[in-house]
Amino acid sequence: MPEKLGIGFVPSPELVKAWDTAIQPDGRGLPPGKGCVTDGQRIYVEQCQVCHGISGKGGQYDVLAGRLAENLFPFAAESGHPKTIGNYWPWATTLFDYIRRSMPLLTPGTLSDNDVYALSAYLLHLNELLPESACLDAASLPQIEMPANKRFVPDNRLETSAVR
Amino acid sequence: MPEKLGIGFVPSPELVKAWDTAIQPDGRGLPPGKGCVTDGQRIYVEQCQVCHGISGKGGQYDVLAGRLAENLFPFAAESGHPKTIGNYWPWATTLFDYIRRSMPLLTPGTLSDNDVYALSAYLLHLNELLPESACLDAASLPQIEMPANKRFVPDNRLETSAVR
Amino acid sequence: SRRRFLQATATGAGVVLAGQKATADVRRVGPWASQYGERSPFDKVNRTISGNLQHESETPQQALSGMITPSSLHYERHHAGVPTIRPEEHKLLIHGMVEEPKVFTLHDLLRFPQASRICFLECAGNGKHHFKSDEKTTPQRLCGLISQSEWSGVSLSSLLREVGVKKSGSWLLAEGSDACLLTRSIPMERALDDVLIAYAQNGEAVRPEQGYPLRLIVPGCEGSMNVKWLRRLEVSDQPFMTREETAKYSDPLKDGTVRQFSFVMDAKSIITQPAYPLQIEKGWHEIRGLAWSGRGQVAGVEVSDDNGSSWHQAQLQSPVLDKSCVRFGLLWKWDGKERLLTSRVIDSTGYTQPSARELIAIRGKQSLRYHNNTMTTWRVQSDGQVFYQRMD
Amino acid sequence: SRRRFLQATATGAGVVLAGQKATADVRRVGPWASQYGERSPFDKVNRTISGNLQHESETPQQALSGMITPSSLHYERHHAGVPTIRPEEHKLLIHGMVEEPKVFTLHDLLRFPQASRICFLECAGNGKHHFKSDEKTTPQRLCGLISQSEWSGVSLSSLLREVGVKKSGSWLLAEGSDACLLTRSIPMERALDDVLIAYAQNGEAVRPEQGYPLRLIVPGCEGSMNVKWLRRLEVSDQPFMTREETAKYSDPLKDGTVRQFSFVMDAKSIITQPAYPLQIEKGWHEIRGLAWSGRGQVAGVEVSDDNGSSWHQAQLQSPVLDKSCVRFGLLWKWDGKERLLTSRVIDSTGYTQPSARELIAIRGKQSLRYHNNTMTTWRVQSDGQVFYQRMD
Ligand code: HEC
Ligand code: HEC
Ligand SMILES: [Ca+2]
Ligand SMILES: [Ca+2]
Ligand SMILES: [Ca+2]
Ligand SMILES: [Ca+2]
Ligand SMILES: [Ca+2]
Ligand SMILES: [Ca+2]
Ligand SMILES: [Co+2]
Ligand SMILES: [Co+2]
Repeated sequence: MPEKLGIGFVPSPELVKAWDTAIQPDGRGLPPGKGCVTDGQRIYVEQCQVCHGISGKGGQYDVLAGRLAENLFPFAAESGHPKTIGNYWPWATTLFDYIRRSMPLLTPGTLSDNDVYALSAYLLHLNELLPESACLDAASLPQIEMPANKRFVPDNRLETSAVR
Repeated sequence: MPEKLGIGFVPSPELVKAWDTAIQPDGRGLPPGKGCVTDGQRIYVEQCQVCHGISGKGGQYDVLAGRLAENLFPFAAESGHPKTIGNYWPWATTLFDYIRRSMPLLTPGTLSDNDVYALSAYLLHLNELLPESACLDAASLPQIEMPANKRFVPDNRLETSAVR
Repeated sequence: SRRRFLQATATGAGVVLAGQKATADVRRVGPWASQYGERSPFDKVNRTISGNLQHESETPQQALSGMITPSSLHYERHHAGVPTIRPEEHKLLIHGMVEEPKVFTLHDLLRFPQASRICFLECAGNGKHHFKSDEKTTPQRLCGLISQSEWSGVSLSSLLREVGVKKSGSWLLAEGSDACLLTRSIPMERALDDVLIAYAQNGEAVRPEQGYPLRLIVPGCEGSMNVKWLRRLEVSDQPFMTREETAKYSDPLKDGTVRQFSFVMDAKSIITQPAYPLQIEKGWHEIRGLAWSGRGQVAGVEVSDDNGSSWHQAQLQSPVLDKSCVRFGLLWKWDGKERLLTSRVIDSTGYTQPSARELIAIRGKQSLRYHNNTMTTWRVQSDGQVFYQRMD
Repeated sequence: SRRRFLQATATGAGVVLAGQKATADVRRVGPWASQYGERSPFDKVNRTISGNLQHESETPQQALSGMITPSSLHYERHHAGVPTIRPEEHKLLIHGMVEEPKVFTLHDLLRFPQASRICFLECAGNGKHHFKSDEKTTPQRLCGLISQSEWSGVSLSSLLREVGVKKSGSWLLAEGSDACLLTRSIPMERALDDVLIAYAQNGEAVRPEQGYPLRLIVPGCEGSMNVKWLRRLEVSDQPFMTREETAKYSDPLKDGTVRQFSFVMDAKSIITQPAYPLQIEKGWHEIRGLAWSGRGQVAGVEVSDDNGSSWHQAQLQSPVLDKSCVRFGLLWKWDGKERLLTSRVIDSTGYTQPSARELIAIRGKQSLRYHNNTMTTWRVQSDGQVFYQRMD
């Protein structure tokens, strides 16, 4: 088989730009723009609360807010503790990436990048990770230290045939 | 695995009798009854001719009658020679068995055993294998010598990897 | 198609610049889960119905991939149409030269050990259009009467043990419950080997046109041996000489004999792509096709682009199974010159697929109405159009 | 059912004495061939739809045979429903840390060498109902999120060679074109191994709910890695930490860590028959079920009818393939006493499926919302009724 078959086309720069939207944990991919907690709260109440509840709790779908004491991480053994952004998510960049690509559930793609910064800021605020006065942009979002980050470890099962 | 699992039922004699209708080349399976060429002609004209043509030729479906000279058997190489009962079928019992189970095409199962004897006799007559006065029953049908019978040989391909 | 692609990009096709207001990129959720899925409305690949009674349908080989044929596209050959059978009323009777005749319901059969195997079924008449077709003929038409499924059910040998075959029992009659009560004789040696009473096809119940609820599966053997809507097996001491093994499916030979019970399907292969009606562009392509043998396993497939002067070993997709179809492929660069593409298969017994001329010389052209396993050739014209090339 | 059988015979059911007038035995021909077949109207086996958005459907394991799941019954898990995609508009973009980004149409992909493989797909959440279900629970509910198809398409490695992955490229992002643009990261080592870009499922085009027209197939890895409606692959030097590999599909462990990228599905098996809601009679049965491992091949399956005190080696149907489901069976005589039936699989790496108690002790019960591969137990009561027996 030759190195290359010469099948397929070089994509237009427009196509790559339109689709190249994934955000990486170091912040690569984050767009220009900015959004603040207070704007985020307004958008959240309008567009998200119906599914995720007041202040990110008690909605029909995923619980988004809630912290636990620093040394509490009961998710393996006990039930009744929802995993939230504040107590379980390892990276803040995931929040921007996921909201922009997937939310609101029925009309993803309707939020502007500023809206997404604002919603990310508000949800981080609800999780006690940002003050009410905070704003976020491409520089500041990746800086946020997520409480659960240190807990994430790569898969270690395949090193052995024992059950892990 | 044990010899028998004891699954399934012994069939009722009625079921076996109703289904045990296949005819073997030595005549086993042939039912009581009798039918003659002249009756067969009448039934054929009524029920078969529409598909197989007058006297078993020229219909829309399979050609049933026609002989070739004794030493002519051109079916491998030449086209235009229909295979008929008289020139190709090796056993007369097949005729009874097939007509009773499968014909007439749209209403198989409507013929009486006497009808089937009669139709077999008529088709053999059309193929110059029975005189017009003949009748057939379980004893006489298997006696008929079919011209092509001697030509049939078992598969010999699998003895070799050569193409045969 | 570069042009079409650029157009699609220019006119949007759901794609916009990721700007500050991305509202044009709204994506709406689709329907959620369903009970029994259907194919895409854009997938129009179908069987072609043929025969003066519409009694056959051909599998669209050129549009399929891998080795499993979707059950909905498995070829059909009927002698009296498709019966409607209520599964709770269906019975299988085994009788004749046995110690104890038995009748089995579907419920009974499910209690026996289940066996499954992937194998092809091929109509003895697959290939009957070879010498009658013009250049505008597709793989589907030339070779649409072969398909492959995973069949699951009970080993016939398990059931024969249950009834106890008498010493004299050397042949078996299989009877369907379609309107014509189709019958075929099977040698006992074969019946005790790898024959299945299948109640499932590709995981679910056998499809109606394939014999629902029970089909006899005789791997590697011509389609009509694989009796559909199976209701009865009768053990005897001789073959029954049914119409389908005397008047039909037998092979008149040039020496004036008729070969009978030639039900094992010889090895065959066909290139399914490129083939009529494709038009190809210059450059790299995979020549792909199907190969199988009723005698055993596919050992290798060779492809020629110069009418058989030189042959190139094709890749076989895996797994390669006994009496099972395999998809082969050969990466090939088309230079824009006229080419004659052919494939030939060699099986695990050493049998090599013959050319049309070779088999005609051995058997006679009219004999090949059944059991025509000759090579198929495609002509790639210099404009890239591909046509069927008769070689008789 | 002996009674039902005798009744059916008595009332005729199309059967009459073969007398001189057999007119009651008239059999009418059925419909002839069709373009795209459907299953029998008497076959009512369906997926069960579940989830508060109806975003899942479960494969009816107890009603299926062999190892291929019919495409219409392949389990579903959607995050934004099933998009409607016109095949001629669909494109696959490969970009990022590559020498030359490329976009491929379906027509382009068909020119590459085709690869096919039979492998299972299993949702990481298969088994999430184990510890919440009562005794009236079916195999479909407990284990309906695994199915198996033959997938055909292009090796991802062929496409990556075409674009030229840069030295720094160590991870790959795969993105779907459903409304939520679902994304997952895949290590480059794995991407270059046995990953397929599938355009076909069981021979025909991938089904809409399975990703029509393109699905990424990562054999042995959790369902959501096998990105449906695939439109984009981006090469990078680190994982993207998408929501589906951080907030979801990760495993919190008892030591306070979270195991991430645990996408290889550990070995699992389940008895699918006898199971709730069957009632069995005394005598011989085949205990049947499914076994698989994302780590490699199934090496063996053992079955116990006494709650794990003794184990019996089950038969495996063939072929047994890498990262592929296999149906197992054990012939078993039920004596009318209460029995606890369990199965466990051992794979080619030596990994043995754990009991519920064992895995709970190692990982914690709440962790097993994902990646619960524990054994399943069925209780056969003395009246023959079979119930699910929770073992946590
Ligand atoms: C109509 C219902 C609905 C609306 C409106 C909605 N969401 Fe969601 N959201 C969901 C559902 C359902 C999920 C889980 C989806 C899945 O798992 O695929 C979800 C998941 C999420 C998650 C991930 C939670 C986790 O733990 O993984 C975030 C973050 C989120 N939504 C934020 C938002 C924001 C911000 C908005 C408003 C801009 C919003 N959602 C509007 C239904 C909704
Ligand atoms: C409506 C059309 C139709 C009618 C009526 C009909 N046939 Fe046929 N017959 C056919 C067809 C079609 C076939 C071929 C069936 C097949 O190959 O499965 C056939 C096949 C046969 C054959 C086998 C021919 C061969 O060479 O293999 C015989 C014998 C036969 N018919 C006899 C009869 C008799 C006797 C009757 C009347 C009692 C009859 N047919 C009525 C359509 C008909
Ligand atoms: Ca990027
Ligand atoms: Ca949550
Ligand atoms: Ca008999
Ligand atoms: Ca004829
Ligand atoms: Ca092309
Ligand atoms: Ca039972
Ligand atoms: Co060459
Ligand atoms: Co025991």
